[in-house]
Amino acid sequence: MSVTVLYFASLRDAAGVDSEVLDLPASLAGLYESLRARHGFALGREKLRVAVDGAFANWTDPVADGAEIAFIPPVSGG
Amino acid sequence: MSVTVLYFASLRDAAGVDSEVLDLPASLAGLYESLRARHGFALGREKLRVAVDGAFANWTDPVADGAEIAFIPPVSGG
Amino acid sequence: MPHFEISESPIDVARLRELLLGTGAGAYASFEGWVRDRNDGRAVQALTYESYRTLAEAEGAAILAEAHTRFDIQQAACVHRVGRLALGELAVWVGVSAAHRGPAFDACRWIIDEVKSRVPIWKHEHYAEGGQQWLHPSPQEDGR
Amino acid sequence: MPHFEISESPIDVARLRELLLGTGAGAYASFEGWVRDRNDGRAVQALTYESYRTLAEAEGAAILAEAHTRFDIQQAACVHRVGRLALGELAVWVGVSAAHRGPAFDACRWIIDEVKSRVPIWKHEHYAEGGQQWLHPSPQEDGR
Repeated sequence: MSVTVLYFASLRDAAGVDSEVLDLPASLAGLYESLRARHGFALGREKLRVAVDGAFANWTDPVADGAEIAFIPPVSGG
Repeated sequence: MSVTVLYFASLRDAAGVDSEVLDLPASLAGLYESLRARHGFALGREKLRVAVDGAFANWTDPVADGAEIAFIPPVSGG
Repeated sequence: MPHFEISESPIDVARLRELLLGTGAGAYASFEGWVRDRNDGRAVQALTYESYRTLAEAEGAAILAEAHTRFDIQQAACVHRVGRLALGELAVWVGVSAAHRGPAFDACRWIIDEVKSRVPIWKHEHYAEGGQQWLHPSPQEDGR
Repeated sequence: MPHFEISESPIDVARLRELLLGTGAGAYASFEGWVRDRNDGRAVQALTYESYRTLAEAEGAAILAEAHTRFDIQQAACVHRVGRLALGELAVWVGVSAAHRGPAFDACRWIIDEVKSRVPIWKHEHYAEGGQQWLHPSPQEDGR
């Protein structure tokens, strides 16, 4: 029972990897908080959005086995 | 003592000529009214602007010998 | 340098766009007006634009100069076609470059609005069903 | 048909513009965002855009579809460049065609605003004076 986490931009620089496979977490919010502590992400969760399987999701959505999770820091395209 | 009058768009169609040389008129407004009567222009003077020597002018401006006068019907560029 | 032009030949958008390029500009907004196949519910078959060229070029240049005082922009240009145009042909082009997109959009829109209301250019339409006319719209019926 | 694209190669504006041409359209508005040589007072030497491509393309397509419901337009398209860009290169292009200029301008501006605020693309800047950073702006500091 695992999930894949994708990192972009400053989160990827801080994590040092593009992605990692982790044990299925209890919640998306809890997952981000634990990864923030581990990798030292500067951005608080309130500044991010979360996406699951290529679509924006809510922080309170349940997490399924095999999900692909991405934390979306504030965007700066254009 | 004469002026040249230029006609554009529907005024030219009604006048049947691009321009004509006329005796120096007493006023720009009077000139338009007499030409409107002669050529049957559909547009009342209040819908037009007037230009003298390539620049917009006022209907009350004096008219000098040799002036090039154009009556500007409502525009429709773009 | 403001650049306004009345053109008897097709408008070369690629060349005009190049005129506005510069590494300092972050934003570029452009507008193009094309000849439509319908106007006011009538099928248009052919269209001619005529201008009072001396005055049109002076008024167009004045509009561009005024745009530079009203908006924080870098470059602005406008070319209006005259003569007989086919359906789908480009009648007018406006381009504006600026550091930021807000002024680029605002100036581009202001310029085309002013050109349509102030520059001595007239449109003559031939209709598919027969008939033709010079368009002399009142200010409120300009279809913006 | 809404057309949103994340592109790793230079944006071909001429080709994209052709996509939006049609005799029924009277108005075309476009926006281009270029790489500036300065940002926030610092000289920029190089710039990289990164995207979460799957989500960016879905979100971009959703923005274009929403533009069609909000504005009376005919076609809308947007392409955003990713990868390393040189100064003066085109980073993003938006084009909209419509019967009238009001909706063309409104939709074009709305699309670029939405793309900048919603589409998962990030800009990384290298500065001439040294240093580099990913830009993660707060919503109110987007320099529009």
